[in-house]
Amino acid sequence: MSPSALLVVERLSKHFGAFQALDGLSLKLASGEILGLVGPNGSGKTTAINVISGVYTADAGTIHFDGQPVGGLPIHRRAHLGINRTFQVPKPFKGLTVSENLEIAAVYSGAGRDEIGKCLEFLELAPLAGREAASLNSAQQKRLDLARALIARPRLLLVDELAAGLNPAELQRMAQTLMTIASSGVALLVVEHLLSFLRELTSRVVVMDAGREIFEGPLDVAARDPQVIDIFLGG
Amino acid sequence: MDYWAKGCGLPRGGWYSVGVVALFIVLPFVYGNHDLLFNMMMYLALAQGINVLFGFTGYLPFGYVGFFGSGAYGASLAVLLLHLPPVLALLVGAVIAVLLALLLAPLLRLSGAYFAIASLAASEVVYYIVSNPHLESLTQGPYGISLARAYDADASYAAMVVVLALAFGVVVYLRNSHLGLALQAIREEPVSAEFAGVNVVRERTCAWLLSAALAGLAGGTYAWHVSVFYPKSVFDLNISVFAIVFTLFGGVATLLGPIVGTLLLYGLYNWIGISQPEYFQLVFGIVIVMLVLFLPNGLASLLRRVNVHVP
Amino acid sequence: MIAYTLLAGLLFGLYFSLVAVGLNLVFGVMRLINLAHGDFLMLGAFLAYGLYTAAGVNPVYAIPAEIVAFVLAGIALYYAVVPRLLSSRDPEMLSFILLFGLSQIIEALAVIAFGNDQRAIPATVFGARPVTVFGQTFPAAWVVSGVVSAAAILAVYLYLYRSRLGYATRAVMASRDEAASTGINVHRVSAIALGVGLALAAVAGAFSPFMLGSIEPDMGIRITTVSFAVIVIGSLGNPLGTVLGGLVYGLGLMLMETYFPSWADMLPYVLLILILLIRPSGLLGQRVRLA
Amino acid sequence: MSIRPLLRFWLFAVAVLSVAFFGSTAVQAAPMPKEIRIGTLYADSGPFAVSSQSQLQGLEFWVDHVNREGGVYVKAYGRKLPVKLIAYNDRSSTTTAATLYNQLITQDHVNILAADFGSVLTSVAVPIAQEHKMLLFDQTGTGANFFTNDNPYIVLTSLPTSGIWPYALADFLKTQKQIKRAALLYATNDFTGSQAQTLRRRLQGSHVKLVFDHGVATSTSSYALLLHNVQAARPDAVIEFGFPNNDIAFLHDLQASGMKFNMVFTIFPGQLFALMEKSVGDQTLAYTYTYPTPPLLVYNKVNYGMGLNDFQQEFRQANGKDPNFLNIAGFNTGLVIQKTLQTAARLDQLALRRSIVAFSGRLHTLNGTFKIDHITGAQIGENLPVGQFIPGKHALTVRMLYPPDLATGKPVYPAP
Repeated sequence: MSPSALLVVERLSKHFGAFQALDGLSLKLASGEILGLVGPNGSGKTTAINVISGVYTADAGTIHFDGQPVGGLPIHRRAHLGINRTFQVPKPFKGLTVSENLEIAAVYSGAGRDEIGKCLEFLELAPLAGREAASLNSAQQKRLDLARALIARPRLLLVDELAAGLNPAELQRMAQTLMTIASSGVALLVVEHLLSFLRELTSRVVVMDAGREIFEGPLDVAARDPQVIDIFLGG
Repeated sequence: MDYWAKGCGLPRGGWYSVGVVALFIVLPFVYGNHDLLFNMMMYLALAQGINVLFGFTGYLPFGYVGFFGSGAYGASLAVLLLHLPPVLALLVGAVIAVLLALLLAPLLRLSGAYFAIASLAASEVVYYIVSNPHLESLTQGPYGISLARAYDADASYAAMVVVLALAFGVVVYLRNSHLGLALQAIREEPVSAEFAGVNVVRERTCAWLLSAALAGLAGGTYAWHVSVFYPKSVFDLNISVFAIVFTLFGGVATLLGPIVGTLLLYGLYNWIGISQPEYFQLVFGIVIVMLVLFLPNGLASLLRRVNVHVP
Repeated sequence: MIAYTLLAGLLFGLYFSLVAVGLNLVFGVMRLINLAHGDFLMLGAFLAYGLYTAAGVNPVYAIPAEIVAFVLAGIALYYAVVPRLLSSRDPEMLSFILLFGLSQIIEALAVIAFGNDQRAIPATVFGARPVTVFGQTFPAAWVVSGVVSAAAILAVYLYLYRSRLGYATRAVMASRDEAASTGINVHRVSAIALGVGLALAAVAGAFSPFMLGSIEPDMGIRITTVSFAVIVIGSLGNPLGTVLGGLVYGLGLMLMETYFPSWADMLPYVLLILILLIRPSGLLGQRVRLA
Repeated sequence: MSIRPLLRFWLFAVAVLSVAFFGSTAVQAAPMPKEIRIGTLYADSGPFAVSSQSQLQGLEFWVDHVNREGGVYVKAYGRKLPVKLIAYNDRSSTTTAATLYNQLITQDHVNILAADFGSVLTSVAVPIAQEHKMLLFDQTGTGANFFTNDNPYIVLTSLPTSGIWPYALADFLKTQKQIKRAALLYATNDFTGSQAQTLRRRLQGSHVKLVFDHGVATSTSSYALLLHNVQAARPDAVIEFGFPNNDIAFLHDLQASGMKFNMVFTIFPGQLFALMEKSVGDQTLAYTYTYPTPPLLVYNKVNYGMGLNDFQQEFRQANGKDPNFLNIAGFNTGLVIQKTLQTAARLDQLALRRSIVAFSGRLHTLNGTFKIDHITGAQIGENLPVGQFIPGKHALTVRMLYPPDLATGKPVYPAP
């Protein structure tokens, strides 16, 4: 195991009934690195995030985080260790205020008032701090979802379809935000449909199909790979 | 983090609790129907118990009366079989209720309405076990309990004042503590709460046990106060129903909501209840329907709409 | 003895399928648990009782009146509250509480209108002689109730699987949004389903004096819980699965009544909890509903 | 923070309002009463509604009756005072009942406290009355554990304690040589549980063998399967002890099943004949056995208050219907209260109790001989005989069978 790899995933499998969602997926990710995860619908991208973050337990395979096996830990224990995520459909605590949304995680990560303030500033939520989360629009809720994950001081952040539904200006700012996060040393695993968005973030992607990795390497090379083209067009 | 308000010795909402408790200490000297006061305190405590579970975690315990009844039986049997003094027996009642809650903790895996109905079923099961004629040597079966020797109207009244203070204390704590916030997070989005670092299973079980303990204490104290009762009267579904509606009416997840809901509705119950009781259930039903359709967050949400903070 | 118990269990099983099937239909279509289900059954019982005492109408002939009255009531109820509820933030919990309030209102009105006397329809309406089935002798009313229940379940099958309306209803059960997008009038289909659900409860109510004991205004919540147990045992949201649930429950109840009578009352509750915890999708179903 | 004073004011307002609300009902008792206040409860809904309302009707009838005659003579004041009845509705709930008993004592300051119908609703009154040192006129709460040596604040007026109800029944069974196998089916509550216990004990060692002995929940409303079990035990006599709803369901299911037993006994046809007749029909009741009570049973030795005929006539005039037993029970409570007030030198509650002890055993009303256990206050005078319904030309009549001094004929056994 290379000392630089923060996350090492090996031969992960997961099935739902007869459907094999993950079929021996392996990944490596280092601190500060951004890895894109792409593939057609149903190829297992979101399942991968769900298994790494602990929402589902894998049928087989191992997940090591910082050299420690985490595959059997419940979600909150992984969150304490520094694995966190956002959701495709954001899931803030709708009945609580924006700042209360962050206070919950802050207690476990040890983040103080000023850190919550900075985080709100960073994600352009500061003016909304006292508002009920339910009253936020969907772009704001996405940023709140990200803020909730950041205030837990993650070392690995799993980002699920963040770009969907954002306008070009918002996309631009969101890409900036993610790169700032990565530059502070956080490893990012980004599941994304919007390849132009992903291209701004990273050069390295893993292409999945039927729960398996079929390509790993720069995005531009992937775009020329016949197998990749085949699944995207044929699928 | 300044969860604890500055400038006074008590956390937010503390003064209101002290005020209500003081009221029930003073009222017996000016008003003679202590049973009415006692029942009002009992429902205030039960409403707060419902509030701890339903208000903070979103689990609606229709079978809440199961804990009340097991507290009543636990305390009574501690007096009758173990010959404990009543005050210790109340604690036994609470412990029995908590043990029952631990046994039923797997029900928390169910969501929403399933949990509500399953908890109702659980309380019925406890009722049928307690009242089964085959267990007469242990629980007196359907023949009911008589605590004539331990009967003490004033001491049991005082005990209920303490239970009420405890119930308020728990809610004030939850309103002002990280645990309370974490519970509300679980109610809103359990998965996000996990990612915020909350041990969802542990915290909601904690709320479940706290809530059960309050009901157990209230049930034990009720048993002591009436001293003669039948299984049906301490496992009466109406006890759950009253406490739930009082809480909903005032507004969940606040301290004042259930207090105001209980004072208004239970006051109404005794007012109509003495003259024209047949219409009370009707009024009750209409209140529930109107609440759901027009004011799902209770009276407290009216105040919140005009930007008043409700402790 | 065992043959008698099993046959009685079969008759009661069919009857409990009828008691619960309406609740399951409403759940399947609207994803809400009708907490007032048992109260509608109680109203159906009082309607049959009223028709019997006023005009000597045999409960079997009261069925058409029950169906008309309760289908209309169901449609009215649907349009009065459901669309508003479905658009709220937590429709499942809110509708549950609202229907609970409705159950309180119905019970209170029934007390005000009928008083609290327990009422019964004499079993002699079906002839004074008991009926012999496979060598076992049963009260005639049990056999009639069993036959009516079987016919009603068959009618539900024909409605769901052999009619255009039923096709649309099943589409709504599969997915409300997709059904709407294919041009099905979801509200109309749901309103009729609620009406049918209530009418089935009411028909069961007409026979409750013979199967469940005397009629009283506060019988509703108990029947709702038993019905819920039956549909959970069968399969939530699958109306025909109710038959399996009803038979399991009916047989279980009769066996308990025969061999452990003092514990029989807690059977539905124990079954309900066990099934919810161990096999939440019921004996037939697939759906998972854990938090 | 600026809203805090506002909320504190609000809470203060709630407190003031509640003090005002509760305080306003606090009325102090006048030192020299202009009337005798009698407080009681009734239930207009719930399981006890039917019986409770009948009992209240009887008590109200007595109140109207004495008030028409200028009130009740109160020895303590040496003159007649009008009677005011304060009756609250507890809807069969013990929790509500406790509050309301308390209301009667502490807010209405009643002179006389009478319980609601039956053991369940009376149970909560027992400790409350003792606590406030009020004598409880327990009308029909027959639970044995209410009557203890250390509580002088209770007296049972209109029924014997349930434990002694089956004395005559047990003795009757022992005289019937053809009855060798008996089945006992009872509802598990104080009232019928204690009767089952007594019957069991009294039949021990006799030629009557209990071949079936089973308790069912009081809420039982279907007896079909139980009857099947009973039949399997091949009894000569089937004794069913239950509340009215149990008896109705039992008789109803017995008829539907088409089973025949040589002897069937139930409690309530003898007390609530009109209700039972309406619910299960004459045909079902024919040849069954019961405890006949007034008006089915006529006590001729009446030395206080109206005789049965006068009562029936006046009651019919006043209420437009024939009285049932619980009407008589409520009325009888009134008579006992009347006699107490006439003989007690003071209105102090223990003085009331002493005067009751003094006339106990010498008061013969239409409900039989009023006699209490001097120590516990339990009723031991008004025994319950055994009778059988015999179809007459137009209606059922009751043939008294046991004890011999009341007997009007021989049983029809086996039932045809």
